[in-house]
Amino acid sequence: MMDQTPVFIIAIPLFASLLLTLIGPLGPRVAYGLLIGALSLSLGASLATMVRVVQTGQAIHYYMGDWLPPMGIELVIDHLSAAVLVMIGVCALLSGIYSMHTAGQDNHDRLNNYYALFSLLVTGLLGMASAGDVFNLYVLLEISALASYGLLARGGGKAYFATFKYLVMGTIGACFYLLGVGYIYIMTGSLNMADLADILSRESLQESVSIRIGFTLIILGIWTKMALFPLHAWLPNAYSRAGTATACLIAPLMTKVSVYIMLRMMFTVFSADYIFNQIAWSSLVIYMASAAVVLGMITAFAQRDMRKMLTYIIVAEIGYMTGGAWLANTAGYTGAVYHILADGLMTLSLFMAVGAIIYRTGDTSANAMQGIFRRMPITAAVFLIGAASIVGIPPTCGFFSKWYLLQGAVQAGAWIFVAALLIAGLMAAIIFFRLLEAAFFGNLDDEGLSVGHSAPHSGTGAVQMREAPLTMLVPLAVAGAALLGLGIYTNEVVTYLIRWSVPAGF
Amino acid sequence: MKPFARIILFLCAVMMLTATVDLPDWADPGSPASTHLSPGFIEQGYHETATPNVVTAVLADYRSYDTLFESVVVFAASLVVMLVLRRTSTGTSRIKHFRPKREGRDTILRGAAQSIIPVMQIFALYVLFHGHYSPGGGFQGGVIFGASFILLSLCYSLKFAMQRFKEKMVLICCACGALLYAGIGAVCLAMGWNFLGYAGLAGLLGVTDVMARSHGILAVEAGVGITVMAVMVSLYYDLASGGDMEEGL
Amino acid sequence: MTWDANLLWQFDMLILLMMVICAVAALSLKGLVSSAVVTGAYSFFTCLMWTHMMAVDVAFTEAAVGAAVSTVIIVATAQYINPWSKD
Amino acid sequence: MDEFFFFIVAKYNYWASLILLFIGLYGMIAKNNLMKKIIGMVIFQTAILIFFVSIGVKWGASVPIIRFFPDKQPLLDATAYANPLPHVLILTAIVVGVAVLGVALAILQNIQRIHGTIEEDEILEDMRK
Repeated sequence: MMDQTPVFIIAIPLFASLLLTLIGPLGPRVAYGLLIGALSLSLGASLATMVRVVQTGQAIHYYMGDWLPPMGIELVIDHLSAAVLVMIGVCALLSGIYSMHTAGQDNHDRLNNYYALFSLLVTGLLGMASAGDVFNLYVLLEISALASYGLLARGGGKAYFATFKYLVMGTIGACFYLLGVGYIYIMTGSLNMADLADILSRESLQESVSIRIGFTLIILGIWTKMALFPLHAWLPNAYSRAGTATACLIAPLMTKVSVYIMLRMMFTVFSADYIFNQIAWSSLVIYMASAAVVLGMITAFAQRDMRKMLTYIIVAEIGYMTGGAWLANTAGYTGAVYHILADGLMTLSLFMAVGAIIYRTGDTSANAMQGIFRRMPITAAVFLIGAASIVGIPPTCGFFSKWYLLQGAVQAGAWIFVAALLIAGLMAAIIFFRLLEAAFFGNLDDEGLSVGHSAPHSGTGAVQMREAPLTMLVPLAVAGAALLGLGIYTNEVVTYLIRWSVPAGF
Repeated sequence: MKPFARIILFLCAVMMLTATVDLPDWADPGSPASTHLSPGFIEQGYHETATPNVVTAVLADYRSYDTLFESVVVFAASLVVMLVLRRTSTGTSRIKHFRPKREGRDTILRGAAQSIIPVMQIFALYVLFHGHYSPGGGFQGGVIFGASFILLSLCYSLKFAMQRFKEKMVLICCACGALLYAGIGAVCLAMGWNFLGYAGLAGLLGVTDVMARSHGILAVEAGVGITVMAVMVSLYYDLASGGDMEEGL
Repeated sequence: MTWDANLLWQFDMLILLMMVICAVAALSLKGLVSSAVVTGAYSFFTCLMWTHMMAVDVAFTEAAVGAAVSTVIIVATAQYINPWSKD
Repeated sequence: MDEFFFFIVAKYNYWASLILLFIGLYGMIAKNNLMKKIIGMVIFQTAILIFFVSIGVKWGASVPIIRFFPDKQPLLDATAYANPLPHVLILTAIVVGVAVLGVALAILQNIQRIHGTIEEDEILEDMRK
């Protein structure tokens, strides 16, 4: 049974989404229960797989249909994918639990179909994180993309046009990826990642123009999907106009999994030697990443809408991860991978906190933060932790990833990236200080309290505490705790998971 | 933006066209793509799956995991289109800018449809179940079967087609086809083989491993066919009526 | 390289030329319904091309999906939108 | 002259698919009408599929369905059949393509319903209001 765990990770949400469309008459409660059950079982399978990977110290290969690769398709779960799988599982489960009230608010009808799509998106993401075959990756990429188009378009109104733009850009990205796979396939004849890595390391293919074009197309396609700086225009509108439950699932996961695919393609299919010595783009990419970080933060600063501000912060975070991956040293790589895990959690907690505030106040602008510490203390506390993590304040995990990234940038002598990291940290501090100031000292205009009460519970009873419902509060609190916990156990995560996946040649 | 896009695209096109010099010659039997994996599929495929159509064998057995997700992709498409477009309220009338002539649905058209549709459906089933020996399989059969309902709707009316293939039924078929596919994978898992290892069906069916694979291919093709058929009909219902299921093309 | 009778390259080139013409026409026609129909013709030529390249399964699928269902759903959508495009 | 002729015959398929690819990409990026963008998307996807199928062709090879000798023995010679793997990939990609097309058209209908137009500049103007 234990050696079948990799397939349970993917098959359980898949079955759940198929069943969810059939159990419409049973009502929303059954659908919600089925979704949560499936997501928790899948998370359990991910955890079991991760434990096995850590214990044995080597990657698990699962042969689909008992066909040996390269002829069949295999799932490969190594240390990197195990970590990403668990991150996806945790984020999906938390946002699934969180979605009970908000999904009902956004979907007056067909809630079970909404949940089916939700589960399908998680299936696609989990499948991408465990794929060992480049074409299989494309199919799963399209599944998660299609599901996300549907979920984002559910926002209604202006969301349709934003989703249409996302659809066009997403299709261009996926098709570039497919064409790149075609170029690689025509020169090697294989689709399996391990087999490809073996063939591509041959001397005769190192200089090949076609392989270079294939690599360029694949990387361009993935950059379009993950919204790296010049290709990011679709992201903010698409994410900020979605419903709350949708945004909480998609914003933390889609881009992060794309970063994972980039790492997989760069270091598993191609090699560090090929990328950094044969194709010498890394300085250009570092410039792009630095521009993404700085411009993302500056644009975020200019936003009044809270969700839009967070989406621009995502653009900046993508810059961190891309820069770290292209620094070509161990510290940079560690920072990039650790930031995938950390950023998933911090984006999740910020989006959930903002979603809870919007749920109670109905206001998406920064004004909604007024006096939040007194009205919704737990939500505000999680928001504070998330903000501290984005800024990079020590006990949270955001500090450690930035520390590794800075260390890597200094080692690589990429001073522009160092400067960008420092400026971005400062900008993030300003952005969140502005919001938190309003949250602490803001005037509660409806209750007319005096300005200056900093302690949340010192109210004389006039302050009406109105926290979000429990199904929203529990995942919020767990996400906040996970941010701190990941920060405290940084050393373990790096030693047991990330160190093992550092590619050869660094 | 536009002149910029044009220049960039033109430069990329020139670059990629000149780079084709590096690609292997077209239709060269000695190219890497034709010598690495494909001989294995052709030479062993028949012995391992008893399916002369190599494309079917590779599609539904060697790469069945891809095909599972392929049927899930179309399932996802029907869900998305329904979630995005379907409205229960019929009050909001929509302007039809381009209205095909309703009077065109005359007796000849209906008579032709009456005689073609049964043949189409039988042909679709033939394509589906003869996929082992001739071109075709689940997708093609499913699309043709779905097209027969689209033809019915075009020649009669949307309501007429929906009386025969109800919307609820369509959605159930969408999910059931993919569920059949994944369910076969799960049965193989329960029999102690890996997911989608059809050889696990051998014990249940009382045949050899090779024949079990052949039957497994047939069963999953049927699943794909059901899903694709239902999805094509569902896409047409939703898109042609604009989501209110009142009036089709 | 040897010559083979079953791959007539002249025929191939003719189909490819027709495909390029159809593609340009589909993008430049002002009427969206005619544009949709030309896209159907494009799919049909693709299908011929694939039959000629010995990919019969693919050609079969393209004939059923690309030339039939895609065209029908594009025309079905075109009835709800302004059928004349500005470019 | 012969060599040049062989060079053209050996590559024209790739050229045609790349030209179609860029026509489609141009349509997706530069066209103002959203329906034209979708049609560009169809052309773009098909061009990639043509590229893939071109990989599978071999001189003198037939369709990848095993043929039998009169004595029922199968002919299992790899050079006699076209490469089946690209065909399988393309079958999958065609179905993905029609799924994306359906979703794009559904969203397009809703854009028309919300904004009353499908010209990009008019939509942007409508959103600014």
